[in-house]
Amino acid sequence: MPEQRVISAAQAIREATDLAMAADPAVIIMGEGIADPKTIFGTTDQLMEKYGPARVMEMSIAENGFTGMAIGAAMNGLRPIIVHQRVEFALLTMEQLVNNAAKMHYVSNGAHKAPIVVRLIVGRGWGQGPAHSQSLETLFAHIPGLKVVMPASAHDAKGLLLSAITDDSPVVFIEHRWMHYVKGHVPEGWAALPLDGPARLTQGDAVTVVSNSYMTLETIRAVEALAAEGVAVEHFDLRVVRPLNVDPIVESVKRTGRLLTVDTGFATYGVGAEIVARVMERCCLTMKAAPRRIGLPEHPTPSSRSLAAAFYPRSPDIAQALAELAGLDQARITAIHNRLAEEREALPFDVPHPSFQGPF
Amino acid sequence: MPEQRVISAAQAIREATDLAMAADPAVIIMGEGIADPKTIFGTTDQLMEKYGPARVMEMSIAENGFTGMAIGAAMNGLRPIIVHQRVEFALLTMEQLVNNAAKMHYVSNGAHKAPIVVRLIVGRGWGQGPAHSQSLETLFAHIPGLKVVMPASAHDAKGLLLSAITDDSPVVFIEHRWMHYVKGHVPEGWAALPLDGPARLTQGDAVTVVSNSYMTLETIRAVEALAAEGVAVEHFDLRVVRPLNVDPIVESVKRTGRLLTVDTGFATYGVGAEIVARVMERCCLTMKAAPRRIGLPEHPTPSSRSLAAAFYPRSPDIAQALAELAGLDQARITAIHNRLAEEREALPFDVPHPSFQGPF
Amino acid sequence: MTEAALAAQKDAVRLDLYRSMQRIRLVEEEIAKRYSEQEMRCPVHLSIGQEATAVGSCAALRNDDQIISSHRGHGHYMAKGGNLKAMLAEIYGRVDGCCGGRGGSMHLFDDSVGMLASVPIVASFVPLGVGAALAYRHFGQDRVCIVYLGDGATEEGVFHESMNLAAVHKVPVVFFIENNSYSCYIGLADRQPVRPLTDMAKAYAMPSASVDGNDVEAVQAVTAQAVARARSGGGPTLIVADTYRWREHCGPNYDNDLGYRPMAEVDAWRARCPVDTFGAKLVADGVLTEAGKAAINAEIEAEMAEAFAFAKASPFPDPKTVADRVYA
Amino acid sequence: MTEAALAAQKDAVRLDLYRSMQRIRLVEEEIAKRYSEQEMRCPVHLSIGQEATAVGSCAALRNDDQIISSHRGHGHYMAKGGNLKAMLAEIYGRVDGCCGGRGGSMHLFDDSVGMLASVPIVASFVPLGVGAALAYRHFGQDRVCIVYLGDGATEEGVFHESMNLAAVHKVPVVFFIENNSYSCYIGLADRQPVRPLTDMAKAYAMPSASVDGNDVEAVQAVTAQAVARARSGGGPTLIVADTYRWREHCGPNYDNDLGYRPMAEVDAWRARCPVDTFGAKLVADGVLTEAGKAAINAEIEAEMAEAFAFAKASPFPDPKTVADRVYA
Ligand SMILES: Cc1ncc(C[n+]2csc(CCOP(=O)(O)OP(=O)(O)O)c2C)c(N)n1
Ligand SMILES: Cc1ncc(C[n+]2csc(CCOP(=O)(O)OP(=O)(O)O)c2C)c(N)n1
Ligand SMILES: [Mg+2]
Ligand SMILES: [Mg+2]
Repeated sequence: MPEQRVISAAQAIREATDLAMAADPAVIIMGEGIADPKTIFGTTDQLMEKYGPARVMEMSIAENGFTGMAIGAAMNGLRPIIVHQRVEFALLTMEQLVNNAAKMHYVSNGAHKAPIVVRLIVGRGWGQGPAHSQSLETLFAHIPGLKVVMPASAHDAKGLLLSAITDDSPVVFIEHRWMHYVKGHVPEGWAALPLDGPARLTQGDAVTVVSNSYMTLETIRAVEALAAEGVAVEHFDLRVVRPLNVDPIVESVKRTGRLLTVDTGFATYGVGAEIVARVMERCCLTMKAAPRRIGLPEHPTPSSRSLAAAFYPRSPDIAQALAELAGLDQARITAIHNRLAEEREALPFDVPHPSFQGPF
Repeated sequence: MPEQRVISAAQAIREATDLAMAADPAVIIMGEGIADPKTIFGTTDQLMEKYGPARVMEMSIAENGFTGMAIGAAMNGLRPIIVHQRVEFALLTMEQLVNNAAKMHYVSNGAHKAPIVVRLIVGRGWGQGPAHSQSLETLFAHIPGLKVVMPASAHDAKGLLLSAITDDSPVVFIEHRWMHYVKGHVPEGWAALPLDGPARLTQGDAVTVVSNSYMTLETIRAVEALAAEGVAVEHFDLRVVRPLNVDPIVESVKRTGRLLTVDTGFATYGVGAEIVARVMERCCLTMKAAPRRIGLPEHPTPSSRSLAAAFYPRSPDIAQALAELAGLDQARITAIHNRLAEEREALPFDVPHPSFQGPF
Repeated sequence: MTEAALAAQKDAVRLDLYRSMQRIRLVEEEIAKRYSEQEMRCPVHLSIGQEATAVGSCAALRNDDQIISSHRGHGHYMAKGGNLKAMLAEIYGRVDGCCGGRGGSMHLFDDSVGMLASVPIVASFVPLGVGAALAYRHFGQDRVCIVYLGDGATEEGVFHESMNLAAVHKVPVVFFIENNSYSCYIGLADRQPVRPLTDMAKAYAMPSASVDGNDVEAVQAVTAQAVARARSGGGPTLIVADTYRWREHCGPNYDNDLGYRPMAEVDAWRARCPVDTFGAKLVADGVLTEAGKAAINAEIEAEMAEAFAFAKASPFPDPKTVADRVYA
Repeated sequence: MTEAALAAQKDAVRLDLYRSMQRIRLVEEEIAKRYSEQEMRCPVHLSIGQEATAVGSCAALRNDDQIISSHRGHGHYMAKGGNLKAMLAEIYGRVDGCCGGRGGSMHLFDDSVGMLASVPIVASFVPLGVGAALAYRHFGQDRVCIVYLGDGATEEGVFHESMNLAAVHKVPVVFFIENNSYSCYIGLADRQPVRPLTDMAKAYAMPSASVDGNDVEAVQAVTAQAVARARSGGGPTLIVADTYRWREHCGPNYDNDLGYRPMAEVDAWRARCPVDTFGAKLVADGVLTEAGKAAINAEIEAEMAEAFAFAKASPFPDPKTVADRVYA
C-alpha cells in the first residue's frame, strides 16, 4: 500500500486553490494580505508567484466594495475567491451577499450566476477578543441562495473547497483558525467532495451527536472517551450548513433516540437549533431523552484568558452531555468528565496545540 | 366605562416617539425621510415641527455611517432612534450593530452604554420583490447584546417602543409594513410595556402556537377558525425575540403536548427553530405530536403577484397545521382550511386590506 | 464619404437620439397613465425629465458594452436598446418579462443588450459594475461598463470604495451620476456639503467632467471621451450630469403639492425639457419637421400599443415554479 | 507674564511633549521586550516610530476633549494622559485593566481621560467619533473629538460616509490620518491611486492639512488650528500626518527581513526618529540637557516598573463574572 501523505488543513486549502486556479483561468482570488509575506496563514502561499497580480488580487481595505466587485466579475464569467482574515470583516459585506450574491440567479430567472467563494476565518485564542473571534454561520445559513460550508479536517477542507470553487452558486466557506493546523491524510490531485452534507465519523446506537467545524475536533475527543467506556456514539460532522441535509441524522436519531448538537458559534439561534427542530419534526415521538445543545453562551468573547476559558465549551463538557444523554450513572459521568478535563488542564486554553506559536 | 381610543399601529409608534422625545431631551431620531412629506408611513409625522432639526435629523444615504454616529452619540449620553424604511438597508450596518452596539457595554466592562433603537420596517406586497421584503430577525437575534422586538398590535407597538427607547441596551425594533395599518385600543400617555416576552392571546389545551409580528395577525384568524370548531388553541404572540423567554410557552406545551411556530421571516434557521429547540429540551418526552413550523420558504421573494401568492403562508395554512396537530379528522381539516381560503381569495393577496392604497 | 453623406449620417444619429428620448418619454407617460389600473403591481420610479442622460450616454456605447443601474432604470434599459415587451411584461409581473416577472420594475436584467442588472438598493450595484469591467480585461475584451447612479447614491460608502478600487486597478468603467439634486424628497444641501459633485473624483485622482444632463449631445460627447479613455486602458472617469425628475420619486403622479421643492425650480427645469429642446434644435437645424415628429410618435405609439398588449397578454408565471432556480 | 516667564512656560510645554513621546517609546519597547514571556496574551500593535502624531495632536486637546482610536491605540491612550497601570493590566488581561481585561490591547476605553474607545475593526470607530462629537453640541459643550485612523482605514466606505456626515452637520471633529503608508504588509500604491491623501477632503469641501508626522511641534500646531475651528463651530478638518511604523504590523518584532519594504526606507525613517530629533532640538535650544534626559528616563522607568508590577500582580477576572454586563 502506498504511504499516505499527511498535510495540514491550511496546506490543503492552498492546494485546492492552486489546483482550481491551474484548472480554470477564470478562477481568481481577492483579499487583503493574500500576497503578503504571511499569505493568510499560508493558505495563499506562492499563488502570486505562480499566477500573477491579475489573478491574485491584493485588495484595498474595502470589504464591501470588493465583494460587490467579485459578484459583478462572477456575473461576467469569472470565479472569484474572496478571503477575509476574520469572519467579522464580512459583516461589512452582508448587503452584497444577502441581496446581490444570494438572489442574482433567482431574480434573473436563471440568466445570471454569481459563483463566488467567500472564505471566512474564525479567530480564537490569544486574547482575540470580541471582534476577532465570532463564527456567525447562522447569519449566512439563514439566507436562501447562499451555500455555507464548514470543514473540520484537512481532507474535507481540500475536497469541499474544490467543489465550492466549481459550484455555480455563491458559497460561504468558514474555516476555523485552529482547524488550519489540523493534519490529516489528503489525497493528491483533484479530490473534490460533493457539498452533500453530514459525514458519519463514528457509528453507534447510544447517542447521536452532530458537530461542526472546530467543535468536531473537540467532539471527536469526547466520543473517544465514551467509546473507552463502552458507549458507542454516532458522530456526524455537519460540514454543510446550507443547504441542510438532515436525512442521515434523522435516520440515526430514529435508532438512538438521543441527540446532541455542538455548535462552533453561539448556541442561541445557532445551527443546532435548526437541527434539533428538523429532527424533532420527524423523530419527536420516539425520543428516549430530550435533545440537548452545546454552543457558545449568551455573551461576547472576552479577551482575558481567565474569562475566555469560561467562554468556550470543550471536550469534557461534550463528553459529560453525551454521558448524561446515554444515561450513565453519575459516578461514570464524573469520571469521564474529569479524565478529559485533566488532560485539558495540562494544555493552555488559548492556543490550539504546541505547534501554535504566534500571537495572531 | 370611558370609551377606549382606537388608533393604528403607525399612529401608536408616532405617539410613543413623541412622548419619549417630550420626556427626555436626549432622545433624537435619525433616518432617511423622517422629515419628508411621507414621514415614514406617518410614524414621524410632525416631529420635525415639534422638535426641530437638531433632534429630528434627516440623514444622508449612508446607513452604516449614521448607525455608527448614533452609537457614538449614545456613548456620550444621547438616545438615538434610527429608522430604516426597509430591513434590508440595515444589512449595510451589521458591522456597527454586531461589533460596536451589541458589545460596547460588555467590552467596556459596564463603563459604556449604547442605548440606540433601530426601527426596521419589513416590506410586503405590491411587488416589493426580493430586496424590499425580508424580515431577517434571526440575523439580529443571534447576537448577544442586542435586544430584538417585533410587535404585532398598535397597543404593543406603543408600549414596547416606549420601553425600547428607555432601555439602556441597543434594541432592534422590527415593524411589519402591514402591521402599521392595524388598529386597536391604545391607552393615552406613558403606557410602557416591559420587554419581557410572549403575550398569551388565547388560552387552550389543544395546541400551543407561537407567532411573531405580522404572522400573529394571520394566526389570530386561524385560531378563531379553530375556536369556531370547538378547538381551543393557546396562542402566544412572541413580541420579544431576544432575550428569548420561553417559560410561558414551555408551561403551555407541557399541557397541550403540541407546538406550532409561525415565523414572519424564513423558517430555516428562523425564530421557530430556536423555540422548538428550547421547548423540546424541556418537553420532548411529553409531546403528543411532533412540533411543526411555518415560515417563509427556501427562496427569495418574487415580485410577480402570482409567485408572491405562492410564497407567503397565510391563515388557511396555519389553520390546517393547527387542525392537523389537534388531530382533527381529514374532513374537518379540509373544511376549516377551505373556509379561510375562500375568505382570503376574495381579497387581493398583495395588499394588506382595502384601506391600503399606495404602491410602496 | 462625401460631405453630404457625412452630414446625412450625422443627422441620422441626431434623429436617433431624439427618437430614443421620445420613446422613453412616451413609454414612461403611458406607464404613468396606466398605473392606476393597478395591474403593474410593483413600485415604479419614472425617468421622465431625465431622458437625455440615459440616451446621450448609451449612444456612446457599443452593443457589447454593459450598463448597470438602480431603482430608476427604465430609461437606461430603453436607451441601451432594451426590449420594450420584455420590460413591460416584467413590470406587469408576467412570465415574458426580462426576469420572468421575478424582479419587477426595479430589476431589469437583459444580457442581450448589455443591461447587466438594475438593483433597488441604493449604490449596491456600483461595485458590480467595477467587477463586470474587471472581467473584460481578464478575458481580453475591450468593452466598457457605465454605472448609473443618483446624487443620493454618492453618499453610500460603497461608492467611494468602488471609485478607489476602480482607480487603483484602472478598470474600464464610467461612473455616471445623474444629479437630480433630490434623494426622494430631500434636497442635496441637507445631505452633502456644497461643492461640485465632481470634486469627489479628486479624492481618487480620477478624471471627471460636468455636463448639462438635459443636453443629449453634450452628454454623448462627454461620455464618448470617458468611454474612449476606459476602452484604451486609461481607467475610470466620473461624469456628473445635472438633470431633473419631473414626477414623484416613486409612483406615477406629480407631487409638487407636497412642497418639498419650489414650483419655480420645477418650472425652470420643465422649460428646459430635454426632449423638446432637442426637438426644437433639430427643427431649427432643418433635421426634423413637425411631420417627422408625428411620424416618430406614431412609430413609438405603435410599438407601445403592441408591447402593452403583449405584456398584458403574457401569462403570470406558474406558481409551481416559485422555488426554482435558487441555486445555479 | 514677563517674557522670561513666557519662555519658561514654552520650555515646559516642549519638555512635556518630549516626555510624553519618550514615555510611549519606552513603554512600547518594554512591551516588546516582555511579550515573549507570553503573559500579555493578546495581539499588540505597537506605535514605536509614530509617537509624534499621538503626542502632538493630543497636546492640542483639553482633558475633557475626546479621542477615538484603532487597533494601534497604545500611543493615543498614553498621549491623552492615559493611566499606564490600567493600560498594562488590560493588555495582561487582568481585572484592573481599563476594560477589566475584557478588551485587551485593541480595546482601550477610559472616560476619565477622554479615551472614548479603541476598536479593532478598521475604520469602524470613525463614525463613533462623529456621533460622540454630535453629542457635545446637543448638550451645549464646546468639546472636540479627534478620530485617529491609518492610511488603510481611509479605504473603508464608512470613513467617507463619516466625512460627509461630519461636513453636512458641521460636527466638531478632527479626522487625523496617521499615514505610515502601509496596511499590514501592503504599501499605499497597491491600495490607492497616487495623490496627496488630503485630496480626500476635497470631496466634502472640508479644510485639510498635511504635516510631517515626525515633527511633534508641527503636529501640535496644525492640530491646534483644526481643534480651534471645530470648537468654534467651524466643523471638521482632515489632517494627514506622514510617519512610519518601525516594527512589525502586529507583534513585538522587527519584520524587515520579510522584504515587503526597502531597508533604505526603514533606515531613512529611523534616522528621522520623532523622539530623538525632538530631543536633539531641545538640547540645541538649551531646553534639555543629557542629564535632563536621564532624569526623564528614570522617572518613566520608575512609573513603568511600578505599572508592570501592578499589572502582573492584578488578579485575573473571576470566570464567574464572564456573563455579566451583557445588557445595561
Ligand atoms: C441602501 C438604501 N437606502 C435607502 C433606500 C431607499 N431609497 C430608494 S431610492 C432612494 C433615493 C436615491 O436617490 P438618488 O440616488 O439621488 O436617485 P434618484 O431617486 O434621485 O434617481 C432612497 C433613499 C434604498 N433603496 N437603499
Ligand atoms: C474591516 C477590517 N478589515 C481588515 C482588518 C485587518 N487589519 C487589521 S489592521 C489592518 C491594517 C490597517 O492599516 P492602517 O489603517 O493603515 O493602520 P496601521 O496598521 O498602519 O496603523 C488590517 C487590514 C480589520 N481589522 N478590519
Ligand atoms: Mg437624485
Ligand atoms: Mg497604515
